[in-house]
Amino acid sequence: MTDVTSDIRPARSQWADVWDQFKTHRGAVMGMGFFVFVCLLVAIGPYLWTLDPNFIDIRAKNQSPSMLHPLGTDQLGRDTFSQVLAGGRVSLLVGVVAMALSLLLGTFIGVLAGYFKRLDGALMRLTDLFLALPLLPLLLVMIMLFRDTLRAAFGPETGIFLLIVFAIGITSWMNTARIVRGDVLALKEQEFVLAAQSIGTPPYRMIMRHIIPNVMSPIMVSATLGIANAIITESALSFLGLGFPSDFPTWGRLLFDSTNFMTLNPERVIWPGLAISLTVLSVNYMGDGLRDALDPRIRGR
Amino acid sequence: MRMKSILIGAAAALALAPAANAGRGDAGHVNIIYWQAASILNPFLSGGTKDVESSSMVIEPLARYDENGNMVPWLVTEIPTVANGGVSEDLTSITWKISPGILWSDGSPFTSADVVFTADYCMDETGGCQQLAKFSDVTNVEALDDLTVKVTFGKPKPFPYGPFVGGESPIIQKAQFADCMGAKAPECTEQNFGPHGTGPFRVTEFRANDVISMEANPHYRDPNKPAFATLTFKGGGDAAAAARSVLETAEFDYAWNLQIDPAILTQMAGAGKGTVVSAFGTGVERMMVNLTNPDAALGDKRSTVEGGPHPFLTDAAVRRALSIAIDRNTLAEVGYGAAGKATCNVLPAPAIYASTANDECLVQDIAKANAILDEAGWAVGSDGVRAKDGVRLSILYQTSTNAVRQDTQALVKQWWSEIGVETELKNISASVFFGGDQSSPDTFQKHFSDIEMYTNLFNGTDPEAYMNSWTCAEIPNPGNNWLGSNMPRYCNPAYDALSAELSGTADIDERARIAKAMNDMLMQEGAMIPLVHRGRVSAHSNTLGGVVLNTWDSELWNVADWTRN
Amino acid sequence: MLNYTIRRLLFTIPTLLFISFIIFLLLDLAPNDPTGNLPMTITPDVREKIRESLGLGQPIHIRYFKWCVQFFVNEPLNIVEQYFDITIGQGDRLRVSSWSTRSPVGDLIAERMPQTLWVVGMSYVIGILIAVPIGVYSAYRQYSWFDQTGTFVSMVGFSVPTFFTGVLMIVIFSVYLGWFPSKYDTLHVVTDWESFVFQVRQSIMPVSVLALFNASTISRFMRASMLDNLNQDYVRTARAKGMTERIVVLVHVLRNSLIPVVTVIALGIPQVFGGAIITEQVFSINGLGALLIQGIQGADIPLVQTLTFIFAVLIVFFNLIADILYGILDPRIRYD
Amino acid sequence: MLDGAAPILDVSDLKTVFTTRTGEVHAVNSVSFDLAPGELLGVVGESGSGKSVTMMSLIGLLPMPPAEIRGGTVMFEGRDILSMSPDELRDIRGSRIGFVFQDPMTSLNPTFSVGFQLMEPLRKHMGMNKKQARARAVELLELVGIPDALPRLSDFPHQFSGGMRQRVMIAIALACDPKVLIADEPTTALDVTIQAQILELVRELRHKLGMAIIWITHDLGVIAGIADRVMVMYGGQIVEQAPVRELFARPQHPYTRALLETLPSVTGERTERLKTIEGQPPAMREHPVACPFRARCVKAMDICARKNPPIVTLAGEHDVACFWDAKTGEARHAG
Repeated sequence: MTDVTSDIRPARSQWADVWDQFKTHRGAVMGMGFFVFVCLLVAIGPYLWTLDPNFIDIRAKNQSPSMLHPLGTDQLGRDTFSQVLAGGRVSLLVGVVAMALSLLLGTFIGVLAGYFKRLDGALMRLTDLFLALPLLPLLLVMIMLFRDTLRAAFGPETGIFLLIVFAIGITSWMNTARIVRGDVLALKEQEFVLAAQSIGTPPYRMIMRHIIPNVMSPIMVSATLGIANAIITESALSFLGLGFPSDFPTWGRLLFDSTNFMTLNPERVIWPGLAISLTVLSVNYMGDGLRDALDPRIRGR
Repeated sequence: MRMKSILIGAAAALALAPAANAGRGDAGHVNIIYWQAASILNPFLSGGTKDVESSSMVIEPLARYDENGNMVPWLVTEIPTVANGGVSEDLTSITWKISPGILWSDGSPFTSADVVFTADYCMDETGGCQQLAKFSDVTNVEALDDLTVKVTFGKPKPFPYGPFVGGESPIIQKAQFADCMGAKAPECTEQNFGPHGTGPFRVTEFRANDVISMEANPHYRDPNKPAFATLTFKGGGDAAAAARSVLETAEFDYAWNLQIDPAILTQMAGAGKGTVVSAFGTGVERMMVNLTNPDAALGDKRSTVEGGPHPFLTDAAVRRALSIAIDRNTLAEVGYGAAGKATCNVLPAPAIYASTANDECLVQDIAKANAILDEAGWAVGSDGVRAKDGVRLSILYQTSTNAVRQDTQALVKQWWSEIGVETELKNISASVFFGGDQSSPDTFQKHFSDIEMYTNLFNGTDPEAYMNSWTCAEIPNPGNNWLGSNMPRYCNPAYDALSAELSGTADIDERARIAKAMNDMLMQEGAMIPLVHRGRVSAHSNTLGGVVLNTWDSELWNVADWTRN
Repeated sequence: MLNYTIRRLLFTIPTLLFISFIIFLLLDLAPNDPTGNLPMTITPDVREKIRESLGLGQPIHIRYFKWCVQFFVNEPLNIVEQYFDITIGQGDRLRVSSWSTRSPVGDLIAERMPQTLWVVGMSYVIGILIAVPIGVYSAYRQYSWFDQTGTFVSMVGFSVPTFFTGVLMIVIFSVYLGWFPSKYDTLHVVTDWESFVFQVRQSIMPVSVLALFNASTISRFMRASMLDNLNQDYVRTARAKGMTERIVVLVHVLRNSLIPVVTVIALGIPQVFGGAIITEQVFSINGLGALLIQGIQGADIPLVQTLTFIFAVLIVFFNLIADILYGILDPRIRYD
Repeated sequence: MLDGAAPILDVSDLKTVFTTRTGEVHAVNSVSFDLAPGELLGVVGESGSGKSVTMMSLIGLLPMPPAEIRGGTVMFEGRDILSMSPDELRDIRGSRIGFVFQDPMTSLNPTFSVGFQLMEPLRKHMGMNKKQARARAVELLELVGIPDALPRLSDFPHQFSGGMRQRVMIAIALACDPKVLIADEPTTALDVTIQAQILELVRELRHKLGMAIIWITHDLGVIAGIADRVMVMYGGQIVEQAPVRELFARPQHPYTRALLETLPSVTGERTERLKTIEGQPPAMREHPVACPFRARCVKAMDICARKNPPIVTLAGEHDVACFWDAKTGEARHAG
């Protein structure tokens, strides 16, 4: 029997509470575990599995999994495992950075528009404007304008990376902004916000303490969708010949390249597809856990 | 009594019909898929293969090439030659005799006036005719009578079969296009989308960049052809999807240009619903070396002769090393299978023009390539890349987006890395790369790269116009709006002299000698690096009969003879 | 409400003008030469004439004004004339023509619209019809096997690109089973039951590929929103009143949960008109998506401007719809 | 019990457990009490003492899972509620037993009109048609003191003030003439003048309608004014129960005493600080085998850590669960 007094907890920071609650969510912990695992794998993996992803061994083309090539080889005899590892680095980085950028922008604009009535009209028209601009022309124009400059400044890979992340980031924040704004509008009517306002809480603290935690769940959903969206947009850009150089593997490109080999080497399509799906799934579960953890009603239970 | 015989006749017809597609329209419907959709049915306004070939079922030239590259009379009684008097002794004129009784699809007679009109239409300088090269040196086209046309050239023309021969130079109807001359040409949507023709089919509906439906031309000259009553020419998708729809699902009867991994194609053909057909023409997948400097810092002078020579590709040793480091046989096998063979010539066919002087490159020799570079003073640096006087052998290598081309790029990159050459790969959507938009930096004419790769070919069997592509005058530059076909920016007075000699020579053996010399000069001076002699690969369903793949003319040249098995 | 709607409606006019100006500018300043796509054999001076006839030599505000007149006055009148077969005014107004095919842009769009609306629109409707119940039930039974399966399927659904799912379906249903055609016949006209069946058969695969994607997205939002509301006090009140679970969930919770989801759905509708570039390519549907990408790649500026502007009009319109629905669903948000 | 009448509600040995990700929480531990017709029972205790959970367990309002009723019986009008089917239970909820919640701001559905929410139970339980329900709804709003009731039916909750919303909640709870009204801290969220109005309303309605009321609060001052009998809860169990005068006059349990000491004294010095009870309520991770209050109890003894004190009935219908005897100031002989 535990001593009841031991349950008398000292006051703790909010984030420690959130973490405690997060830990209790099995799916979230597993998702986080998997995500960390994938990140570590693609970060460290290439040092352990040292086969060059672009090394061509034409005699070993279209092979099924074996000891030498655990996930088989592609039509030029490149090792699929090292390609998946190398591709993961790019895809994850693109996914996470572009998602973070679009979330930051979307939340920022959504909160501002919802909270400050004066800014609402202008910001929402801005959002409309971005929504109305079709993504592809914008991307094409941007890429055509800046590709050479960036390539000269940062080299072909980093230059394109910056461009893609930026392009995806600034063309995908609008939905988040709309949803967040809607939520903030509704929240503003609620008493706790009115109460906080009445005691003179400054807007910055108001937003950080009261608004943001309460719009966390749509943001979490957007985050999950955002990662998948970024990974897929990257592959669509490659598909149009505007992405990374063709010898630069990404998960989206690996999946695209292997699609035509679906009936010839069915196992080849599985790996990149699985990698994308499981990563998105793990981010989703993390999002679920975080949302639950941030919800004070559930936390109290 | 009469009634009875009619009934018997009908019954007999019914009994016979399935056995032989004897009459026009008996075989029902045929589906053709070109994964690049047709955007217009007027080859004078678009040079795209898809547009030329789709229109070839409707409008026809006076003479065509058959599957062996021989010229055959099509709307005329015979091929004019010096021997039969059709070509004048001084080679400055050619006279075509139109077969009598040919009707347009609207029922009006086909006459020499239509032929003359076609020449005027294309030669109108404000019209922007895409096939103007076919009419080069033509000074006059006149109708001698209703069925006789005389074409006069400004100088002796040993090969007078440019105008009105082959799918790219068909005859359009004067009555229909009379108001579409010159600047108005592009605005005649109705005419350009539905030309009247003498071919086996006529257009019933045209949807730009999507689909064309056609029906048998009721006025076609052979009353029993075409066997198909209706036809759908569908566009869109990609090569693999097109192959699948013929070979695996049999939804379509004919699919064009299946440049996909040969392993996939073989597997699809294994389904037993269709047949892959291929034949070699003049197509060569080649690398165009940039002999001028593509450095972005040069601004307007980028990739022009004024911008100065290329920092290292002007070194013959480098170009030779790059060439022999490539294993062309592997490229052919991986990318093209049976439809490709290694070549060291830009002019590999017809056989009389094929040179053997450059066969050194057929065998890959990395060691030798390294030795050549060592000798030329390109030393391997600490990063594994060769350099001389601060110039690194770092190549930007661009091509269009296509799985086979990207595989080729990857292979070449690896081989070049073995001789200390760094390669950056770039691929550009085909519609941009070949699109000709003057302000786009990514067109193949601009060549803002060190090496670019694509296939080029010529229709027909005469290489004169083709070999003229690499004369000094053909270099694209801002002054000529980047028009021109000399992508390597190769300029050699000796080559220009040979070109002039070729156009003045009539004897076929002598022409072959000159053409070979031109080919060898281009190869030995390294203006381009040929890789694979590519055949055309198409597929037809097993129920479609009469397909004869023709690489010298439109693939659909004999669509009138197609039948249902 | 009516007042608000009218005010919003009036407000869309400057918005649309502004957006149209931005689109005009963006494409105008893009590094594409409108005459670049003309045949190469056209001589430079002819080319210059063409540029002039396109008004490219004039100052930007004049070109914009001309473009507006063309777009807001001439083209609608042309369409009305064509549709009703009547002549208004002089009747020979210039039409906005595509530079690459030289046919009126309006005709091209009209040609492409049916297949896009049918396939992409249908997939959207089906996506919503699937997503809402799944989202509701997943949230109601959070962490049940149904919820877990739904989560997994929807994650896979939007993390696997349509170029893969499309080809996969073709391989299974066209190649192996031979049930459905792999290419979409845009010429097909529904006249009787049999042709309708064919239309359904040829749409099943593209529609389900896109519907899977749409349903995945919307069901995530639906589920999240339901979860937020299921914990609210008013739900307990409804239960305390003795309401059945059915009414509690489907009346009380659903209505509140739909508020944010309606925004997501309404904002997604214009995308339907944008077509689905990849899916259209996989099944050779050649709808608006294919048209747009062709226009972009071929530097066909009138085509791209028109499509983009139609897109902008739709966005603004559905934004308005979303806001009005918001007001209907959520009485707390008042517009005064 | 008043007048010895048969109780309308008889709860015995109720146990409710929550299963959370961190383990079980024993929220209600063997709670037994009864309620006579027309009686007003006050239930007092700190937040987390199990008051609300006990009442919600009675009528199946707890989400299950995570909640689970581990045992006990709840006899209402002669039938055991806990063994009823969900449908039968729903028929009782909202018609025979009404419920008013703490926070009127969030307890009404923001997207439906007040009229709709008020008419819902009428139509379901009383089988009224729209017209009848509407008429009754107007009556009810007037009953709870909302003026100009008819047009207000189509108003939405956000158009009402807090006090008015609570009146609406009460109207909803009373809609079907319940026998028992459970009010869970109905005045806590309201300011003092409104509180007084609501209290007055309830008192008045109770006499008018003659129903029994369970009034949950942490405010002993409120209880003193309206309750017939008071039940003090701590750590998921009842620690003391007595008629209101008896309890205030002779509090037996140290916890009750501490609670009473926290009340501001009317006669006391103004400068005197209000007393508080040191420490925090227990987390109730396990079924209590010791006195849950011992850690904060000024009279704690050795036995308190070994044994959970049983309920002892003293004179004057006064129940208490403690080993310490308030009369003698010594340990009671534990049985």
